[in-house]
Amino acid sequence: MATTTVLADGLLSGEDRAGLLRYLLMMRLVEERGNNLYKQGKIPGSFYDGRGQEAIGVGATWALAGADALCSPLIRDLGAHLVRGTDLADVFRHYMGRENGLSHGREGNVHIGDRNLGVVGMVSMLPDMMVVAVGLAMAFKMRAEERCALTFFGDGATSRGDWHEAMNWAALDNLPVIFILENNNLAYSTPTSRQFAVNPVARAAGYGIEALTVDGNDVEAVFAAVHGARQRALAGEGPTLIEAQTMRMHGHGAHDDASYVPKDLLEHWAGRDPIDRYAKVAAEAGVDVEAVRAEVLAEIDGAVELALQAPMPDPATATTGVFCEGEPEPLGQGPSRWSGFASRPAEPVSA
Amino acid sequence: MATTTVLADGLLSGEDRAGLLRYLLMMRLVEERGNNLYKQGKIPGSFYDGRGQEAIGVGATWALAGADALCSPLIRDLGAHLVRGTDLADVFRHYMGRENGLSHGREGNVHIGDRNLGVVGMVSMLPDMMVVAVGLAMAFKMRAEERCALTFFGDGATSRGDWHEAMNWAALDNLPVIFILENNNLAYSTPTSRQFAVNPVARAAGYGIEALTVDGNDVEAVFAAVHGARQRALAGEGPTLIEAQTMRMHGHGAHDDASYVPKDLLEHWAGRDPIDRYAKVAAEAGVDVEAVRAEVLAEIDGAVELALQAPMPDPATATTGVFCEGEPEPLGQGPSRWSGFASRPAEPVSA
Amino acid sequence: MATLTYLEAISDGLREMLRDDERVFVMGEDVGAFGGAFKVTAGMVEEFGPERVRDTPIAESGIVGTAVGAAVAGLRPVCEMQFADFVACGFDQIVNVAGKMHYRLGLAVPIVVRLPSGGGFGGGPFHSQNPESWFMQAPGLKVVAPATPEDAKGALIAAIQDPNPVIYLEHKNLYRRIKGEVPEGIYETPWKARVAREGSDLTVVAYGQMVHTALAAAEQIDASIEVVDLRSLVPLDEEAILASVAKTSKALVLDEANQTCAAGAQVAALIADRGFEDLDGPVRRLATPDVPIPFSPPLEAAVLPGVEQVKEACLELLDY
Amino acid sequence: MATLTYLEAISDGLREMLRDDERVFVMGEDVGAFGGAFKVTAGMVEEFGPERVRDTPIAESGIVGTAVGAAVAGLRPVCEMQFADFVACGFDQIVNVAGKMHYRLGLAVPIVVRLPSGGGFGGGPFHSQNPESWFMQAPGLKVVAPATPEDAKGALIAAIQDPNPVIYLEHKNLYRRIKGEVPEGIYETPWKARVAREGSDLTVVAYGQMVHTALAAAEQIDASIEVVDLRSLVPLDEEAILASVAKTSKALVLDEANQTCAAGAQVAALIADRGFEDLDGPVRRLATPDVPIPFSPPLEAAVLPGVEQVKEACLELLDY
Ligand SMILES: Cc1ncc(C[n+]2csc(CCOP(=O)(O)OP(=O)(O)O)c2C)c(N)n1
Ligand SMILES: Cc1ncc(C[n+]2csc(CCOP(=O)(O)OP(=O)(O)O)c2C)c(N)n1
Ligand SMILES: [Mg+2]
Ligand SMILES: [Mg+2]
Repeated sequence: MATTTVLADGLLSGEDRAGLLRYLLMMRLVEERGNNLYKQGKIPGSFYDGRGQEAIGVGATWALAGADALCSPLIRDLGAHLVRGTDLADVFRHYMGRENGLSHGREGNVHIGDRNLGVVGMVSMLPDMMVVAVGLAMAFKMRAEERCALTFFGDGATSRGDWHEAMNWAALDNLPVIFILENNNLAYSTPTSRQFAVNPVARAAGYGIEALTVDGNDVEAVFAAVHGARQRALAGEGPTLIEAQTMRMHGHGAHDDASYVPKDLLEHWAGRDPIDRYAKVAAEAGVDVEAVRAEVLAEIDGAVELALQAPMPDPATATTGVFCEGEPEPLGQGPSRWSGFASRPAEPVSA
Repeated sequence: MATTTVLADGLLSGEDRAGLLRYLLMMRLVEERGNNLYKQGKIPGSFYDGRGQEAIGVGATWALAGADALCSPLIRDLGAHLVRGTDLADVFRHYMGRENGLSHGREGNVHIGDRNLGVVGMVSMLPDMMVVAVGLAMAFKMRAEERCALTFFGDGATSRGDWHEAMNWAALDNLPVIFILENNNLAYSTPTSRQFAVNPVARAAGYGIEALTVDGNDVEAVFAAVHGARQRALAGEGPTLIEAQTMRMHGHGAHDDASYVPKDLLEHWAGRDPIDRYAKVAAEAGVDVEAVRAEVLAEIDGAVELALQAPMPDPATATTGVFCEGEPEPLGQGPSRWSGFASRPAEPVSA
Repeated sequence: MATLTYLEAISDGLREMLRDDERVFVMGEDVGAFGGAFKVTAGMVEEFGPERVRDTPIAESGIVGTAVGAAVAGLRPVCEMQFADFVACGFDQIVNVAGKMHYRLGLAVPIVVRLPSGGGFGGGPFHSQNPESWFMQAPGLKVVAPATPEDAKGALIAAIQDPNPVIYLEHKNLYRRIKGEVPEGIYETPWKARVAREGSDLTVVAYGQMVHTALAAAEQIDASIEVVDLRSLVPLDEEAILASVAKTSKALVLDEANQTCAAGAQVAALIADRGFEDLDGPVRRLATPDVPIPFSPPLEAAVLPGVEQVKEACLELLDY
Repeated sequence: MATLTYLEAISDGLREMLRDDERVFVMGEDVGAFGGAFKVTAGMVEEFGPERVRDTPIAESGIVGTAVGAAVAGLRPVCEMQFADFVACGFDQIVNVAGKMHYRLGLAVPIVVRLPSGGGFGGGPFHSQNPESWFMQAPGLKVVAPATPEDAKGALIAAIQDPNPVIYLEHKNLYRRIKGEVPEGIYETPWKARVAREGSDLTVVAYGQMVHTALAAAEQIDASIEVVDLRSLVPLDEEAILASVAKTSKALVLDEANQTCAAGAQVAALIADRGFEDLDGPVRRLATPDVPIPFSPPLEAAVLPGVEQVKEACLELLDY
């Protein structure tokens, strides 16, 4: 399918490019380390990664201001959490089921969400969080706040009823919400040819939603598309659906050898690896790629160290916190990464 | 919106026209009688009618062969049950909660469905039965049977997730199912402007579904559209979505004075009453309209007589039949009304 | 104190909260200009405007899911299901998203889902259900089922002010049938049972419409019957139930819901465990048998527990 | 008789029925070439083809609803939910469409919905649930929860041959952990409880994984413990439960599900009513407290009933 290339030229500074590369590498390297820890039995349950899809979570989140809500990054979107500033040691403690600041061991794998950074963690039921993101956008609009909500979902998730209820609702109320369709050609073992007869992007106009398709392995293209969608959202022009075309390069989870995936498809996409591609761009922009990689690896080593020393959660806490007692803690805010925000920093918006 | 006029010319005989008029009148007159009986307290619960929408259920069902499944006529579609041959006395016994052959008093108002005539009665949850109709079509295709399933839903029902799951599934498996969108401008008190930003018909292509819009108050246009959709279905060309544009001329139910409906809108549609319009067509085709009306009224008088004499259900039966014991009774078949079927009568299809 | 119907009391509580707290808003099908299928929100769009009294598409999952999002953003949504029966269409968002969010991530979800529930007026299989126990079984949800106008208002206010998702059952057959004194202003009904009638020979545990059935039956029995109105199902006031049984040593538990795994099963199991030593007879239950609610009046009357059946069950237990 | 794992026994039963009855087909997410998330349908698409082993979109309501339609058309669909937890997304089609159709219209709905359920392996809040009581509470559904390979095969065959909608719970933590002798060919496990262990001092009522927990505990107690394996939850074998309690006069009821309104509440309430005169002690219950199932192993272990807790509860009740 034809992809629209939204040029990021002029939008991104050298620091932006260094930052984008840093988080692309961080996601890749954290997940590689996670896979090893899982194989060593240090991570219980299951392990999921987003290899090959790093540019989507990273590029999209880079375009958000701190007051915008992420609801929710899914299992291919660790990069969104990292760009948002989620503590690396907490990520590993969470993976390992140790006591941690994200879920205290109540959640696992990529079911991460730091509410203090304006992130609402995912639920497994796909794509339930899309509807919740629409609700956040509804609240932002009701309070006339300059913020939007962004949600991710896969090609497979588009088949469920909640996808439709969210699309129709967002269009009807013309809400500031950004829908990111991560089309990675697969839903577990199911190819998109067994998921839909026509790519769901073609339905957007039928709801009254602006849509575009971008190269999901081009972090700057993803950034630019989300940047544009955010401007539309804040200008009161309503929701945007962005299809990011990509490929799931690993199995559905660590347990899945993905032998059902055609080799040539994987080869085709291996040649379009988002990190290799961006390393070139960043290098040309003067970024010392190897230095960044070394720095990130050192951070990861330190984080894993801390995680391995962390205690397991106290069993006595297993039954606490089902209900909220007292005043709810508000959803917090994240950093505004894009250099373009420097001019207008994200102040806490009136709530 | 522009409506496609599918010409029925050449398809319909004089008997077809007499029959169409007969059932249009029957639905109108049965519901008028029902409303009176309800006001007299002879019908418990609530009462719903499809005044102004008679052409849709009647015209659509006229185009079906006896082996095709109706799943399901909704509360505006009594005409579909009547064309299918549902016993008039049973309809009134059912309305009145008397012992009857349709539901034995377990169901009420237009929650009718005679399984022996190939009709699956509706549930209230909208549009659940659309998904069930897709399942019937899936079975027909799996068994390579020459039959299709037809389902009705309103403009409001298109907002629910099940609408989407049914549309996507039918398109993906290219199933012999016909979707009738009854756009009567209202969902209870809610105008379509609060239901969707874009008419759902515009989404059909995004699923890979053929769609057309017809004048829902023109019984022959509805017949012709469904006839065409049925030919596509049996030819293996998959599902069709037909929007029938019409107007709900009464309140949502007998309890609702519909004061929220703009007067001029009602006046506009009053001038396009499907029965007045078709009475002219039929008269020109040589049908003695008044004779038909008198005949139908006599049938209704007789049916109401029988119903008023019928006993209430035996309370001892209230707890029986929750589970099926023994072999399930198969879904039956209805008559093939359209004269064009005379050449190839509907034999029981291999099951 | 004004005398209001159960329905007017619900409206009054909702209106008070809309006036008092700008974070509160109500949404559902036809709740705006039409005032809702039962007129609970009549006049509200005129007073508070369409932003705070929102007509929605027919999308129960959308209603609950967007409410969760709005609540996480700091608002206090009150969702109306047009009939309790349709909550099955929004079930997943309630049990999987709303109910688990605080435990998993520390995010509170202060939403109220109003369920016009129950039978007794020829509503048939899809307009008569009592789905409370589905939500009692799912962790993280509070569940209330007031029986009187005073509690209907106070429990709704308590539900809206609670930081957790609350399933609020309002019985359709009490809407206009039951009147009572209702305090002015804002007050909260405690999440506790109340003794609706003092007695010493037998305890009848009930909630919602069944409280009135129990009281009517008690009037016709010449023995001292205590009627405990649970009011809140989650949290369940176990001490109040056990205290009454300790006093009477006999218990009859009522449900209008289908009997298997109903709220009454939980109450009876509680009494059989922690109240065992106080019992002088079996823990009896009366509930709707496991059938869909039939439409025809004689059939419906045959399945819903009525005053006569409650009386019989009480007399039998008193003779035990 | 071959020795099969619980999982192999389920596959075996499904394969037998696919061979025996051309009306039978299976559908679900990834059940085709991939063989299902747990490999229950491995090899089946090769033997029966994609028409009878159907990969579906991610659409649980679509899976159940189309199954209802296919069943009404005369087929015998077997639906796989990838995890039991996702059944909440198809809930409405099960309780409102499938469960009520025969009572309302005389149309049978012979579908089976397979639910890989339960915890114990770090699945977390969305991959560990035991949703059986939601379906027990909804009229018109049968519910089975086999504990052994022999019953897993026989109950699945019985479910497929039954003319009603059946919710079939297969416990993920038994899949590969439990092996046993399984008869060849087609046979039906009766919709009745079975005495898994004979005893005279105390009855433990359990189903699914908890049967094995109960048996392990019983081995470590020097008293005569009877373990009743319910196998079927709807219909519930009330006579078998009461007969065992009549023999032992003491009862402990186990659930892996969250405790409120769980299957065990229904069983305990039954014993407290019809078994009251046989009781020499309170009807005790052990279940998962009302919390989502946490991911971290020590937390999960703290909430799921284990052998130790069952032992303690038995000993306490024996001393009563
Ligand atoms: C409602 C629901 N049904 C089933 C599942 C089980 N499941 C987990 S991931 C997955 C595939 C999702 O595919 P897609 O949406 O394309 O996301 P991807 O894994 O490709 O990123 C499935 C079926 C689920 N999470 N939610
Ligand atoms: C899932 C669901 N939610 C709510 C209702 C309550 N309800 C009954 S009819 C109706 C309006 C339906 O509008 P539409 O689909 O346009 O059909 P119409 O009545 O106009 O024929 C509503 C909201 C329902 N039946 N199902
Ligand atoms: Mg995918
Ligand atoms: Mg309508």
